[in-house]
Amino acid sequence: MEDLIKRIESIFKVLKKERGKRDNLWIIEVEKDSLHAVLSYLKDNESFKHLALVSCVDWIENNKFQLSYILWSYQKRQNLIVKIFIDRDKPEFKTVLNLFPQAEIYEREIRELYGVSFEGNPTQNEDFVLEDWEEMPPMRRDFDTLKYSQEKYGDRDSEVQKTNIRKIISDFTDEWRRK
Amino acid sequence: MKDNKYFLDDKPDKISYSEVWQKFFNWARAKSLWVVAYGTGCGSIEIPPMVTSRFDAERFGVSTVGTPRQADVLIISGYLAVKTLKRVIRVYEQMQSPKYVVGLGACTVNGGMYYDSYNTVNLVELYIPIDVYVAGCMPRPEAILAGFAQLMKKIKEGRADGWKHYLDNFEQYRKNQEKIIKNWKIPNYNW
Amino acid sequence: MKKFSKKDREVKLFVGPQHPGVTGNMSFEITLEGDILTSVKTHVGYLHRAFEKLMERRLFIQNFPLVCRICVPESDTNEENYARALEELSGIEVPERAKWIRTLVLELSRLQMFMRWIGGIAGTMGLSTAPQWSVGDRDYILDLFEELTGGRIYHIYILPGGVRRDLPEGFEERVLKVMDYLEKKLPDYDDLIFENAVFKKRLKGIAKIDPSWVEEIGVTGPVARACGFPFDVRKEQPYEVYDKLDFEIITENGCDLYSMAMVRRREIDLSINLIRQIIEKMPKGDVWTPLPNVLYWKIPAGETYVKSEATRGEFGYYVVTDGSDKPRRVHVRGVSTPHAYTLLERLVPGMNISDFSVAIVGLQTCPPEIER
Amino acid sequence: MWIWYKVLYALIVVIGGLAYGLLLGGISRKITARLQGRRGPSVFQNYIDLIKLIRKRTAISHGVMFFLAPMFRLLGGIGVLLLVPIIANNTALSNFSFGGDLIVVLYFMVFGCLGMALGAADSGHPHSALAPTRGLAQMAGYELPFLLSVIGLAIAHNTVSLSNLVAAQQGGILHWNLFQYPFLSIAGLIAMLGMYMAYPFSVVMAPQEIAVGPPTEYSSTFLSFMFTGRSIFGVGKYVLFMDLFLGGATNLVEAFVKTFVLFLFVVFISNVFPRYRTEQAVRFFWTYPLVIGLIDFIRIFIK
Amino acid sequence: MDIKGILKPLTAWKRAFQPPHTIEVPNKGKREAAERYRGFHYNDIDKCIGCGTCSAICENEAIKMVKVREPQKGDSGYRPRIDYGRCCWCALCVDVCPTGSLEMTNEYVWVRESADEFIFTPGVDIIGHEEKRDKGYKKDEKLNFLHLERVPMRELDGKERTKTFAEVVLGYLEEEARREAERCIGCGLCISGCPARMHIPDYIRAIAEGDDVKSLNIIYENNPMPEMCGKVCTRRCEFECSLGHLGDPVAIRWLKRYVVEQFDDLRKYVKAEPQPLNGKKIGIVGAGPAGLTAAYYLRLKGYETEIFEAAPKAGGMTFLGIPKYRFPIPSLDKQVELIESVGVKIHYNSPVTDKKFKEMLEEYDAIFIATGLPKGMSMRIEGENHPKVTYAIDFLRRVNLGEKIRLDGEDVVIVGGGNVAIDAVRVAKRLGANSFIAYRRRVVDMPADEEEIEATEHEGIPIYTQIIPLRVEDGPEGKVKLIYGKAKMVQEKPGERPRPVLIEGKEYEYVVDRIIVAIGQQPELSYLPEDIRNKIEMNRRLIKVNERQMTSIEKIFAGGDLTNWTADAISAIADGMRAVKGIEMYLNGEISWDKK
Repeated sequence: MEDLIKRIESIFKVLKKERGKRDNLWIIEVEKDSLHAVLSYLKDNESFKHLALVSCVDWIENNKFQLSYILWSYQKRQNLIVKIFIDRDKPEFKTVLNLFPQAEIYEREIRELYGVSFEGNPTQNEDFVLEDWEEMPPMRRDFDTLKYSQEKYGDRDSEVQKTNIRKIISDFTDEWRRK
Repeated sequence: MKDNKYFLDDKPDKISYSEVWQKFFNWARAKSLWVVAYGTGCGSIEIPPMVTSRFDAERFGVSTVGTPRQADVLIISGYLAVKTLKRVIRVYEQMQSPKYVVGLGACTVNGGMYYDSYNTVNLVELYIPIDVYVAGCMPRPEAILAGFAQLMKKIKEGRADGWKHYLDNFEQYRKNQEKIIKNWKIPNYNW
Repeated sequence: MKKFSKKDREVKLFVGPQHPGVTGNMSFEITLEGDILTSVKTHVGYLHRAFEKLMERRLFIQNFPLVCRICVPESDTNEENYARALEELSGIEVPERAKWIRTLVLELSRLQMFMRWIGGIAGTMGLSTAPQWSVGDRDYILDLFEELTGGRIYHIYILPGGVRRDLPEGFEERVLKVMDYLEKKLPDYDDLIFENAVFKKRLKGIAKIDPSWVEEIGVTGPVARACGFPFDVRKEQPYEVYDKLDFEIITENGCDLYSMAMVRRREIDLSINLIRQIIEKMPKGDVWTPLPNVLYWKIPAGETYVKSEATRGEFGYYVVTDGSDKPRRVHVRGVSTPHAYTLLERLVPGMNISDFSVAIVGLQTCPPEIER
Repeated sequence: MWIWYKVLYALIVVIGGLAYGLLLGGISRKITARLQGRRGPSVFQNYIDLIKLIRKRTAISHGVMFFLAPMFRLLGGIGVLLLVPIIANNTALSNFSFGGDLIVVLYFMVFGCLGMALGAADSGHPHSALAPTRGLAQMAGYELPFLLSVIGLAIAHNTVSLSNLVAAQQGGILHWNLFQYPFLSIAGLIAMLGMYMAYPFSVVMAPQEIAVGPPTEYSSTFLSFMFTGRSIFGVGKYVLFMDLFLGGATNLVEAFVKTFVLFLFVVFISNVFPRYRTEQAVRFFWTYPLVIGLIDFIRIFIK
Repeated sequence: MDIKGILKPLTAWKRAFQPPHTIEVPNKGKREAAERYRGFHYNDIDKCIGCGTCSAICENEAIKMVKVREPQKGDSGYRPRIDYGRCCWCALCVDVCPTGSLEMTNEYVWVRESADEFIFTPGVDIIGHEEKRDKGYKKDEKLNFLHLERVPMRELDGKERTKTFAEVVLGYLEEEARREAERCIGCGLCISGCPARMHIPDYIRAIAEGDDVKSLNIIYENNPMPEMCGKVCTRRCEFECSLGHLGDPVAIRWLKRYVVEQFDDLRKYVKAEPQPLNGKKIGIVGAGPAGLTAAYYLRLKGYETEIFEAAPKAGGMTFLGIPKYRFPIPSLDKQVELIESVGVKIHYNSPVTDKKFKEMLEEYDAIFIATGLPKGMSMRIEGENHPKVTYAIDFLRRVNLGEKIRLDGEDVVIVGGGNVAIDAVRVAKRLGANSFIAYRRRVVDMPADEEEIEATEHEGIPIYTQIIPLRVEDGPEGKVKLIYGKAKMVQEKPGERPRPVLIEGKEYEYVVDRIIVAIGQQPELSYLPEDIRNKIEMNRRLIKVNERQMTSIEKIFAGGDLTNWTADAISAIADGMRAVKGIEMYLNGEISWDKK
């Protein structure tokens, strides 16, 4: 597997490589623009034919979205996660539909839940799981689902708040601690 | 076709007949509950065991039918996603009175474990009237059967009037429903 | 005279979400020409509970009641996957016996899922006796689960560091008793279903998959194995103690629904066999490595992708942690996502409407895991 | 004056037929339950279902045909039941059988189904609209072997009167058409399975494929009419087949036993087979029963 | 044609002759769920301490705590109220319950017609499954989320330590401390035990997360003498620790000690920024824990504080009374340095006289007296004035002030069973004596810390119990005789502490070189001017104060052992904290003696 990483490194610029916590998992980070070439190379030359998942992670602190492409090679029995970072303010990327047909649905999901649009994916704007959604894409870290839920759907038992036993304990006798 | 705002053209009126007949029919209704086969949530996982050989709900006249038109009972099996809620309301309104709703599991009562989810409603009773609640997550088939027993008792005593309540407070219910469901036009991929 | 175009002859039909032929709460928008389907569009979202969002709000341990609900009928795979991901990221070791118990639970879970599937596939063709039998017999496995874990459907039994409780006394014998019972009943199922002339006639040659699609669109599980591809995560990348068990990957070569059915039928035998092996070989010992204080448990930053073989294929968890006490991102690879979308779209043109619900049950699409 | 007695008897027959039909339905559910390893509902469950359905309110309207269809169905059922002699030559129970009753019965049988089809098509539900096309296709399937066997028997016995057919079969069990013309009977009985929409030929009411078929949109009172019609129709058909193949009946007990046997036959087959696809069902009818029936048919011609 | 395929299914009818396997519920009885079934909750509300851990681990916020009874020490009085509209029956709450009071029965039927009936407080609302709790999901002893075993503390060997005054307890290493701190579940019940209401869970959490500086600063929020507390505190918090119900309580004291020990110079790390002086002056008598606390926090709030101390060092009884093997001098100095560094003035060796006190009344805006209990209590028996009889407090003071005392080979009896008695006996042992304890009650009744009692065992110090001293007589060879009688324990009312009653008639004697009396102490108030001394309201031998530490005399606040029956350092610190608040309010005019 290390050979493979070396081979990739010799062709493409690998920004970061990391061995996973188990033997057959490697994580590499590549440049956004070379992703298609890397995936294409991996698929055609290195037998990474099975795209298990396309995932998105919101790193709101760095103002980035991470896109992860999880590949599996049946021959090598190896998992490889190829990840890139894209700008959170301009969430756009190009589709990998031409390489992996099943990416269509994963990309549609990311489009809906994170608002990352994939140029070249014809069905990305269709509803996936939501209907008539008007707020910001819900899986973004800055979307407060609890607040949204309570405002919209109500709560039967809102008058009893979750009690902080700590506070009760420190309050219950000693007046002097209270302001 | 005129653009119906609601799924129903107008609200159906109520039935009234004499008390003895009422009792007789209530008895028949209690003994013959047809459940619409609509698994709205994960509670539907315990419906198959309930209607199959191990627990055999048919002993009590509880059987499943494939269409809401013929059904008497709608089981809200757990959480309702917003998208499902719309269909559930439609299914409920397609059902013919008298009709009953059984709420399974914690999610129907107060949101259950999805209380903070942006896509599931918390208090189902705001949108459709529920006659009997069964606690559990998910309730065992025995508990669901106990729920049905309670529903039967309620029907026999003539107290199962959630559907009347729905008709009486139709505007209120509709207001609640509209608060959540933005687009009341039937989407083109639904019948 | 006006000539009818193809478009005029097409009927749009909506199957589901409230439809007796659809497994779970999902819907299909199908286009019909006469009795023949020309295209399909899958719609999910009726069960979307925003699990991944909720998991980002909860502690690692608090996620376990959630993950087991991701694929409702097969909760243990989820628990095991997530637990294994956390173990990998935090470096917790699992005692040997716990691994064996986990494998036992996983196999029991697969077994009950297959039993349920028998009911599904026969039920969609109107053979109502089969679901009555198989779901009833499946209940004995659920009884075992209840005894072992305290819950029938949602077990919350596999936690990082092992399993929650040791086997109760005499549990092994009771498992074997249920296995004996099932083995006694399985010939009846063969007679009734798998050797039934009508059953064969309905399934043979239906939903014919081109074997080249398997690698192309990432088909896994019994669907891939029905096309002769020996893809089984249990062998490919053995987890828990599958490397210590003796078994062969089951394949068939028909590429159609009947082959898929037969793969699953043989998987039942395999599962029973594996369960017997596990009980025979299970060592004694601890079942639990104490976790750090679960209320404040933090896992160092990292990411991993773990997978296991669910009844439907490769079930994967992509977990990203950032060093806090909550996961940064958990993305579940629902097995049936490519099956219900890409594969189904390719299979449907030319299919008879009667076969449609058989096909979706045959592919074993599971909406909750697609939308989560 | 006799006509009023006739009407009275007819009423008794219809009500009795309904009661018997519902009971058979209940027994069927019980037997099925037993096969499936469970207790099953009470045998009187169908009565309760019917009572409930009558007093359910309906708030749907899909036009006149939609309302008329259950009536057609009911009428078809009553027509069949009233035309076939339950006990031939019995004043009360020979019903309205007359010289050419076989032809009229065939007509009524189609009439009920057609009414159903019209109603279903009118209900505006795409699934129930699909059902009649399947139903008609299947009817075309089973009518062929059925007609073959009926015509064969008519030619063989040289009559189109059911009473005469029954009379021709008297004189011992071997005189029954079942044993006289076994191949024709097999064709007829297989066609009967199709007629009862029993599995594996239940392509019309295929819950997993097209919702529940024609009655998808029907509910409450209309459904109860359909329900009633189906029960009466069912009993009528059993009686018809009893008259055709099992030598009719000379008393009520015999009639019960024979129809019950036929009923058991349907239950016996339908519970252990899944459903054919429509074209498979049609193909089946047009091959095996037809070929089998033709053997006897040719034999009759040669004779 | 597939004849076999057509005939085979028909053989399925053989199943029709097997009896149905339907379970006839609910019409024919009820099916019991499995032994481990996770059914409805049961809570033993007497066992429950209302720690709220179940509420904390519940991912659905299904468990909220509601008030069921009045709070008391170690029990918040709140009990879990479970919302079955939220619960998912995962039983994490059962596995995390520190007392084991929360269980699940195997009952599973709960059908209601109204959605509002799904909220209940187990143990308070009776729903009918309470009796049947023998089955169901119970806490497993081994497999739960709690870490019940304490990380053992390293100590000097028992024989080794009797020879020196080196510290006996060695303190946690970093890894041990993290591991120990990790055990805390953060419920906060310990706070109810701590008189000073320290933010215990917060600083323990900070330790577990490896942030010692944060932890130190949290500690300094309401305790200016943490190292002293970390070493000699009576650690009443640990008795309330919720983990103590099933296992060992978290070693809160050792953890505090660990944190402070990490820093050689506290001044660099503690963020103590005194506010600019506001012109008000506070005089404090006695530099014990109470005085130091009051001075420190008042100074931080901008008051000018001055302390008058008779001894050459600050620390009061912690300096004079506590043996150095428990609390070494450098530790004390470190803390006093910090207190002085914020601007507290301490006048050493300057005992206050009545004249001086009068001047102080003029000079200062408020006076806080915390002079403690410097005098030993007498046994009130014949011959007590014998020269060989000393009071433990005097004995310890002399040792601590550096007087060279050797008791090699002497037999010494210590009368009493408190911490002071044990300190004295251990000090005597270290000075070479064969010391032992004679106590009126049984060992279990001893007011001293269990740990201290254990330490005496390690050090080979015998404890003789049920001994009632009768009189002291001259013994042979310059020795002294303690005549005593045996006692029997009488419990008058159930639940009451048994009382020792003398068994009349028989008398025994100890012939020893020295008798040390450690049965209590009393205050020394001679420095107060006579009019004040007469006027001041007393509570038996102590000064009576209200909840703001106000005495009956205007401007005079009091605290520490002088007002406090518990007589330990942490209570004194708490008094100091209270006095700070009281003085501040008094000077701001929020309270006054008129309204008192």
